Amino acid sequence: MAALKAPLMVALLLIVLLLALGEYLSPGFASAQQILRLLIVAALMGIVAAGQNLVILGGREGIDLSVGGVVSLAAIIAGNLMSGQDSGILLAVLGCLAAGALIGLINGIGVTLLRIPPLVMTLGMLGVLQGLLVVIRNGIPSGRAAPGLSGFVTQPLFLGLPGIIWLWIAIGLLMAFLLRRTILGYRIYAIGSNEQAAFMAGMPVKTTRILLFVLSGMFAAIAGICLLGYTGSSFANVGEQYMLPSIIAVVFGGTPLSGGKGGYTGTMAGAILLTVLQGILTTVNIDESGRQMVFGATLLLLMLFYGRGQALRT
Amino acid sequence: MARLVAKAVSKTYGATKALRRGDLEVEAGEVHVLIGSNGSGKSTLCKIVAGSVRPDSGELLLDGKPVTINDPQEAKTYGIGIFYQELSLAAHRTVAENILLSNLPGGVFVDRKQLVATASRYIALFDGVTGEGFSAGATVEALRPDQRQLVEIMKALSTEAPILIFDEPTSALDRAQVDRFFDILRRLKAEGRSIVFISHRMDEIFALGDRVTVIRDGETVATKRIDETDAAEVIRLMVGGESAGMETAARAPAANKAAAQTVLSVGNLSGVGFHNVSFDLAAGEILGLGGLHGQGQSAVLRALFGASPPSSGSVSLKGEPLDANSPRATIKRGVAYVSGDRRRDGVIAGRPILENVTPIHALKQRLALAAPSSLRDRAKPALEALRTKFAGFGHPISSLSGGNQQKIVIARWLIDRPDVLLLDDPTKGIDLSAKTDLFQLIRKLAAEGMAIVLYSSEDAELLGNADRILVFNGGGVTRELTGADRTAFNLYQAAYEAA
Amino acid sequence: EDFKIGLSNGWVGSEWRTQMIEEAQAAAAAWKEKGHNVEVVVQSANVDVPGQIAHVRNFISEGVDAIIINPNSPTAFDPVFAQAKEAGILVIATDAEVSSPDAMYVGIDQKAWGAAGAEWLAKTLNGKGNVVAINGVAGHPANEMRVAGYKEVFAKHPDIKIVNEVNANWDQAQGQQAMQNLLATYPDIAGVWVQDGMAAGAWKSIMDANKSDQIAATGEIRKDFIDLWTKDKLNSGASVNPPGVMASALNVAVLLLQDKELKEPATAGQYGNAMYLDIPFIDSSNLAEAAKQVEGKPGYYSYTDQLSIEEAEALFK
Amino acid sequence: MSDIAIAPPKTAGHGLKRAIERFPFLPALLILVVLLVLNGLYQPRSVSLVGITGLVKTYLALMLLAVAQTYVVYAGDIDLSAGAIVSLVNVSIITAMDALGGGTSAVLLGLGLGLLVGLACGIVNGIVVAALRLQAIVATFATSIFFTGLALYVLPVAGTPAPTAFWRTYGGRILDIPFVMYAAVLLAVLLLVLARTQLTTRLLAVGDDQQAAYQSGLPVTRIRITGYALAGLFAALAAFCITGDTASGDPLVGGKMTLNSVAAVVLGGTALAGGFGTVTGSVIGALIIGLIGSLVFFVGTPSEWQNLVQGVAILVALMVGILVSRGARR
Ligand SMILES: Nc1ncnc2c1ncn2[C@@H]1O[C@H](COP(=O)(O)OP(=O)(O)OP(=O)(O)O)[C@@H](O)[C@H]1O
Ligand SMILES: Nc1ncnc2c1ncn2[C@@H]1O[C@H](COP(=O)(O)OP(=O)(O)OP(=O)(O)O)[C@@H](O)[C@H]1O
Ligand SMILES: [Mg+2]
Ligand SMILES: [Mg+2]
Repeated sequence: MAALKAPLMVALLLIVLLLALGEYLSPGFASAQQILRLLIVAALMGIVAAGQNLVILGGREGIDLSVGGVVSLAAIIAGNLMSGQDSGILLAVLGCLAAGALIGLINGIGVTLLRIPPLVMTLGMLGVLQGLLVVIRNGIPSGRAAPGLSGFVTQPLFLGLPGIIWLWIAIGLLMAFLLRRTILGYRIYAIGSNEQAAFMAGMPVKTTRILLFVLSGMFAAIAGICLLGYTGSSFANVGEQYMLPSIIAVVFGGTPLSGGKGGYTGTMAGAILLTVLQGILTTVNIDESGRQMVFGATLLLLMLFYGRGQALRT
Repeated sequence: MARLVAKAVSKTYGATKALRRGDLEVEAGEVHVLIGSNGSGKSTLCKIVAGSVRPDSGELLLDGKPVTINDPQEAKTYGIGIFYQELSLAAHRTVAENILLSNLPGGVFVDRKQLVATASRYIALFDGVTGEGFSAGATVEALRPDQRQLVEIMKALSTEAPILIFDEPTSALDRAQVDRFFDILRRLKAEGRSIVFISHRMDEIFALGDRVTVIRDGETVATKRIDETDAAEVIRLMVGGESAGMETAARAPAANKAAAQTVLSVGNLSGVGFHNVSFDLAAGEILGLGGLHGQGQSAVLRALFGASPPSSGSVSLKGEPLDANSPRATIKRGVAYVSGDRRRDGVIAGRPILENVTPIHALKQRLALAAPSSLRDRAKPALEALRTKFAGFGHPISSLSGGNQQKIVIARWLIDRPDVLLLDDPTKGIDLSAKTDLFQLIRKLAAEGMAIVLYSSEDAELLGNADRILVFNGGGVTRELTGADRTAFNLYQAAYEAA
Repeated sequence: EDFKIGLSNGWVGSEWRTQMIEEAQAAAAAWKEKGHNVEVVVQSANVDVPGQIAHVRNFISEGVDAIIINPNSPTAFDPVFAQAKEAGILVIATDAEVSSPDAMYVGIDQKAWGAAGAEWLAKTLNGKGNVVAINGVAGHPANEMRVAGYKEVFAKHPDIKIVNEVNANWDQAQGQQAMQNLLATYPDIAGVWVQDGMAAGAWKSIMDANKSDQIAATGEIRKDFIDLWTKDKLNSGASVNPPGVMASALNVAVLLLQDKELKEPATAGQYGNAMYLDIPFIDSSNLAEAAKQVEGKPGYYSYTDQLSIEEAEALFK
Repeated sequence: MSDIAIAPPKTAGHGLKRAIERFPFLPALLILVVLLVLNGLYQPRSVSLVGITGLVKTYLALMLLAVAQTYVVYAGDIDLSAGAIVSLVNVSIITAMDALGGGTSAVLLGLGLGLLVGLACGIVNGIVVAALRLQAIVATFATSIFFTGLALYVLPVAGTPAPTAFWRTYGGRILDIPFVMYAAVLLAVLLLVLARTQLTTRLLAVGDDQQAAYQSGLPVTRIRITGYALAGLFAALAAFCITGDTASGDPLVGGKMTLNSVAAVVLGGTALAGGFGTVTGSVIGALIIGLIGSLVFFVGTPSEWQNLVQGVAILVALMVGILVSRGARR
């Protein structure tokens, strides 16, 4: 267990175990087709978790509770901007990214310049976004996913994998590159690990942190667009289910909530792990009360493998 | 029979042997000094005795009886009180609450009256030297570092334990505070208490101790009676075979370079903690900032660096005005700053050495991509110049010893040469050999034309290295010592003059 | 006569609720022609039960004549409704029944709603086959009544086997994910009983799995889905819980405020205070008609129905 | 290291600073007063005795839950399962009272059981977070799922009325004074008493610096578990109030209260990082959340804008509270 890459290995191992368990409990659960479908769902959560991951890495109790609201908002904006037409996709993507970036910017400014704790700022922002959704839904015509977008999310694109999987892989590579091979990546870890030292080394701490929130908003927006492609039509509050699970995915990926260490590769595994777990629970025929108890207890059990706090006595 | 005995105590953190074989014997009624280089394991040994670190092996005996101490609470019941080097205070609580934290008077409820009354007894011990704003009801957050250290001292004293451990209790105190503290310790000794005392200051050790135990590389190497040994022997024991080069720190400075061109010019600079500071600094000059601890020296350096921008006054660098509103801005102009508080200001803990050594280079060269191999090549010469010992660039900086961590932090400034180097007590908490390496390098850099401002809390470092010393008192410069005036006596006298 | 009526809605997570409020507001405006100024004041926000109790207390402070509420809980409002009644306020719940003897319920019978979908499914499957159910929020009263409705129906068909029941919290995406997981592990599903927006999600998964010709599943009533249903000729049937229920309740309320008396007092339902409205049903036979009603509306617009003023008047003496 | 020996400058606002240092909830109190005045301006009846009683009756549960959250936040932790505990206690006592016949003794036994359930949940949280050292945010989210499952198991669907004696008492009057007013006064006394305990000081010390507290000889793990246990007890009290006000069981009743309890704590001037704050502030924070909701309605906000206005108002209140108290403390 001493392997330094432990969280990633643990997550991968657990995924395999869970798939085997799923196949045992409900034959067919681990079929190639089903795994692919689970991956699509995991990709949606994983993309949200990418932004969440960055914000958490940046330290100072970084967390973004507004991602769920941004996902919903983006799905609605995208639906309206493309209204079922492939020709509208580009505009929709740009519009959503802009909206996500703007929300992230406001979060970032609140957190850095006004120094509101991230949990509070983004929780407040979530409330605002939920209100905004109601206003927007109230006067704007329907939004449907363009066929191109739906196809991108659900239909095989290349080597039998749908576009969203490739997009997720690309995001994974991009994140790995960002975090390991760019000065910005070094900087993210530095402010997450020791903000004061980063400041004294001339790093633009505030700008960087604002950028992290902006990126989180943008990743959530991308997830929102993809979610529209997945469901076909937008509806209120689609993103709600991503708020806390995206954080759990990050934790299961080996990034502690205190920031400064970890990475995105683990988070991808964490997102898959969580999705598989939810999938198994769906297919097992027990009462909802039982499902929730098992889910809660399993989450706790899995957390024992990850990022436990330091013992008081060393 | 010795009151406290630690026998062959050991402790390993991951791959680090923090303590290999710690032995310690403390009698009743003695001040027992524990000395050793940084990282030799002194604090670890103390924490094991105090229950906050779990030993891997070894034995503890109290009055001859073997005991197992499972946590600090238990240590207290065994009569062990401790001053922690890194303090153990709750910032938002009051001084009184902190002093008596684990032993609040009253039952279910806190007896406030009793609390203040009891705490005041310990505060009264330092009557007259606690400084402004220090009271039973003050929150620790609002106190200065030396005042916090006093609270931690009072907290240790309040245990009234027969065995008291003080792990570097004087590092932030001024002389008056130290004198008072030593009086108290002598009184406690006379009462028959056992006192373990740690300090890196040789003079304190010989002023106070009865016996000294030297610890090297996690191993106890000797215990001597103070009156039967001397500083040279202690240092020899501390460093083992390689005692050569220790004297270099005290070597006379290079010739005065006043004639050289002015690099940094500071006029009437004021800010939080200092006022109306003016000086000119020439290329190749080492300007010392002296005086009692906490008289504005650090504040000036941080202001010049842009970490806490000055409120008024002028600064010019090589003839151009310097707008010191952020480190980022001043770094780009060629200013460098090394803080002695590496854990707070320097080390990016948990990250690889490469990431720790390259940020300034990346900033100055406006790098966007991090190409590890080329970064490594850039960093190597700077690390070698400091004789940094490290296994590889990919290892986390926390895998290094404190002195080597500080070298990494310093090296980051040297990859691209700065014009002005601000040193803010850079050797705080690092051991003699690392100090020697560092001052050799500083003098070399000066010789090559770098302008250097050095603040040190150790007078010897100033006297041995600075071409000129500005003595600070109450936030302003009260004396300037040049040439033959740079004597310990003058420095001492100037520091104690009224502001 | 002029009346002030408070509308309380405790959840804004779906367009159905928005439409419900809008239709009620329109219904109030329609009373003008009849010579009554009906002013509506609305509180519509995501609140928990205490928050919605605050809605009612605010209405009492505001001095309304009647309160129409889509309640977040069936039982939690008993004390506060008693308080409202004390203040002389008429309380009508809609969409979800309440246990309070001081209120009446005007809306559909959720159990019958659930049963209707199940009846259709059983008929379509010729009384046999494996069925899965995708339900709303576990523990939510409307959900539990609907569940009771389908269970009762399926129990009458011994060859229909409910192989799994899951909860997807009335969330379209979760419905889609649940269906996807179920399809993977139960290859022989013949029928799906699913409610509201989750039906669109479930159907999306069924279609993605190319199983739309093998599976019959209940549907929903938003235009988006009705369009899809029409276009892909889905084997579906949908019970209608029209967003117009609140408008219906409002019309009943205005008549009651005029001191008119119901021909048949509201005594239906488990709490004996309900007046049930008809439950329209959409299947292939009347799909085109439904499609026509929602033509030109936004995609989230629900097929609707309400008691007109005249229809409501007919219920009174 | 900050070698600054200069005394803090004495400014005109010095008195205010000291006041806010001692009573960090002052900014929140100010916001509360402004909200009350505005509510009164737009709807005078909302600040009548009946109106205020209604406000207290409705939000006493949230106040108690905010208090519960505060004790956990004191120690630098957080409890995202607070609302789920409320639900679980609510259905437990309703089921128990119903099973025991609904008489006075059934009510009392039910309440006793409720306290035990709350306590047990709190201890579970404490063990999971403090003893097993899982990260509080995610661990208590996981326990909240577990507790909700348990609540659904105890009472699968909302219903089952509370004994009349119970809710009539809660909603009624004694000597012509509403019962909730007694409850509010009792709460105030309880909080005052608790503020003077060793436990409060210890929780705050742990929140300030856990390692330091441990090294000082405090039983940190036990203190944190006690904090969670206390939170569990207060969550149970919150559940009693909800049960009194709703007279029935509902396995989902508390779910949405969790985030509101966190918001109330922050509104009240308590630092989420731990070590600093007051329970009084949290109580005020809970009332602020309630009053914002009412005010949005009383000023006549169109229904579709109500959520947005409310969201913005709460965000602004959070910001103002934090900025004012920080501005004053430096
Ligand atoms: N936080 C830490 N975590 C893990 N290992 C550590 C940590 N700090 C130090 N070490 C290990 O302890 C060893 C000794 O470090 P220490 O600072 O005590 O050395 P030192 O003897 O004082 O050397 P120096 O001359 O650099 O001061 C290091 O080599 C390092 O491997
Ligand atoms: N918690 C820890 N984790 C890892 N390594 C540690 C830890 N604490 C101490 N060490 C390492 O153990 C060694 C001994 O440290 P210790 O603090 O006992 O030294 P010290 O003699 O007190 O040094 P100093 O004079 O700098 O205070 C050092 O190498 C240190 O880095
Ligand atoms: Mg030490
Ligand atoms: Mg060291």
